[in-house]
Amino acid sequence: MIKVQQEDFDVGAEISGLTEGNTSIGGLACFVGLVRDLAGEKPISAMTLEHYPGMTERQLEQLEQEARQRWTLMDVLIIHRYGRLEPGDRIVLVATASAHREAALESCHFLIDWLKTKAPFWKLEDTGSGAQWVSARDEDDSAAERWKDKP
Amino acid sequence: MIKVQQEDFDVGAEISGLTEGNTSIGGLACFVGLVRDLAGEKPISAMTLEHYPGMTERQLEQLEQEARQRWTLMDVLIIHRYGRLEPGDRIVLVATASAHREAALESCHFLIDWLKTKAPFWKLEDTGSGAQWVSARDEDDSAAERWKDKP
Amino acid sequence: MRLLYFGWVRAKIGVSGETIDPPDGVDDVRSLVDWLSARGGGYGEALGDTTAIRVAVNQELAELDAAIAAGDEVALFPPMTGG
Amino acid sequence: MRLLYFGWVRAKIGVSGETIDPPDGVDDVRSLVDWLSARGGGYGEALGDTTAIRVAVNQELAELDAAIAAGDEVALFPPMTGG
Repeated sequence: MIKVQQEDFDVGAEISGLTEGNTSIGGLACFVGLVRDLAGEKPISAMTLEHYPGMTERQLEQLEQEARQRWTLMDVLIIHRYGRLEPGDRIVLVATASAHREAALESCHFLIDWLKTKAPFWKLEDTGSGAQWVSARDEDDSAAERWKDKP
Repeated sequence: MIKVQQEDFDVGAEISGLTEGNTSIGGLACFVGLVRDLAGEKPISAMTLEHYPGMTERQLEQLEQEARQRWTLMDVLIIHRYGRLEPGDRIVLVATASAHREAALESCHFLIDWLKTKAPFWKLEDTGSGAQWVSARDEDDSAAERWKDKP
Repeated sequence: MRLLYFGWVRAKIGVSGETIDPPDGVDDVRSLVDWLSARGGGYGEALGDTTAIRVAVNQELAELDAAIAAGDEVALFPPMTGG
Repeated sequence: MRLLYFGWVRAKIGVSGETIDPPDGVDDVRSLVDWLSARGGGYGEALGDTTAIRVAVNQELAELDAAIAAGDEVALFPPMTGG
């Protein structure tokens, strides 16, 4: 399931919703991305996430389908926020549930790696010395690339 | 932090406790292990976890230290339950927080892989046809082995 | 044709989107970008270096040589930074 | 010397632990296991195949050739199945 929203989310409630009543789940992996107070060396006071409504949902749904094709998953949840966030705020939640831990852990890792380069979001950071757009990082490209032929 | 307990835990509260007030955390990875309703092909009605009090805490603390030496982590939490559990019940929580997602994801994966073979727990499953001890799995040994030389 | 801009492409151009009637010869993304870029000003700044630009046609990622036609929704933006 | 048994080792032996006074010559885990195993019955069943047994001495994992002495806490158990 995909949710693109401005509001915060409740990690515990979201995770319980995923596993409740399904006793064939053996493992649930999750990742929560948060706004850090530092961009490189510079302190930041806020981060604004711009996104492409419509395309974002489509891309995330495609990512979910890709994960479900690669691993045997009981459930997948991706929540991605947009709008103005402050350090410590949650940005993204990825949670995957499977009968087996390996499938849950790997697919969760895969999804967050792919989100970094394939989800249409753009981040603007407010620093003391003005606003700056977050650049795509080469490490994120290689992290996504790593999953190209797997499994 | 290590907790070995009979009671259930609240994933949302535990995770919030880990990140709250620390705005240098960029990513939190977590894994929740649950009792499955199947052991191989056989349905199970309950699972009893026996452990070695004292040694369990020592082993888990050593695992936490090992993870902190390998990755730069802001926080580590391992909760492992013992006693009688039913399908759908939570068994274990591993959560790791770091400035960067890769460290959080890898260390979480590492910890659950090592827990499988290095934490002194033994599982007894109640099936319709009697109780059976869960055997150590070769896959779990190789999963733990994989982390031997990393990173 | 509906155009959408995001991130610093939007910031440099100064609008988040516009509806255009592309002239003859503008039949793929590359020719569209060249045509917009030739307007100069913010367009030139935003779109001058095509290696820095990513594209979606009708909400699907596309390459610069993707064909486009009247009625399409074309989005131009910097590399994505999701997650 | 305090002995502890877990998992099916405990189930086969029938007690979860005992305090013993090992005879001369029982100075490492292997000789302890052989001595216990020679008691026969549940002990023989539980400890006959040493490849299936894991060991901790004073709550640290140890090998069969680990030295042991009076006052030690020695635990014998099957491979662990945590997580």
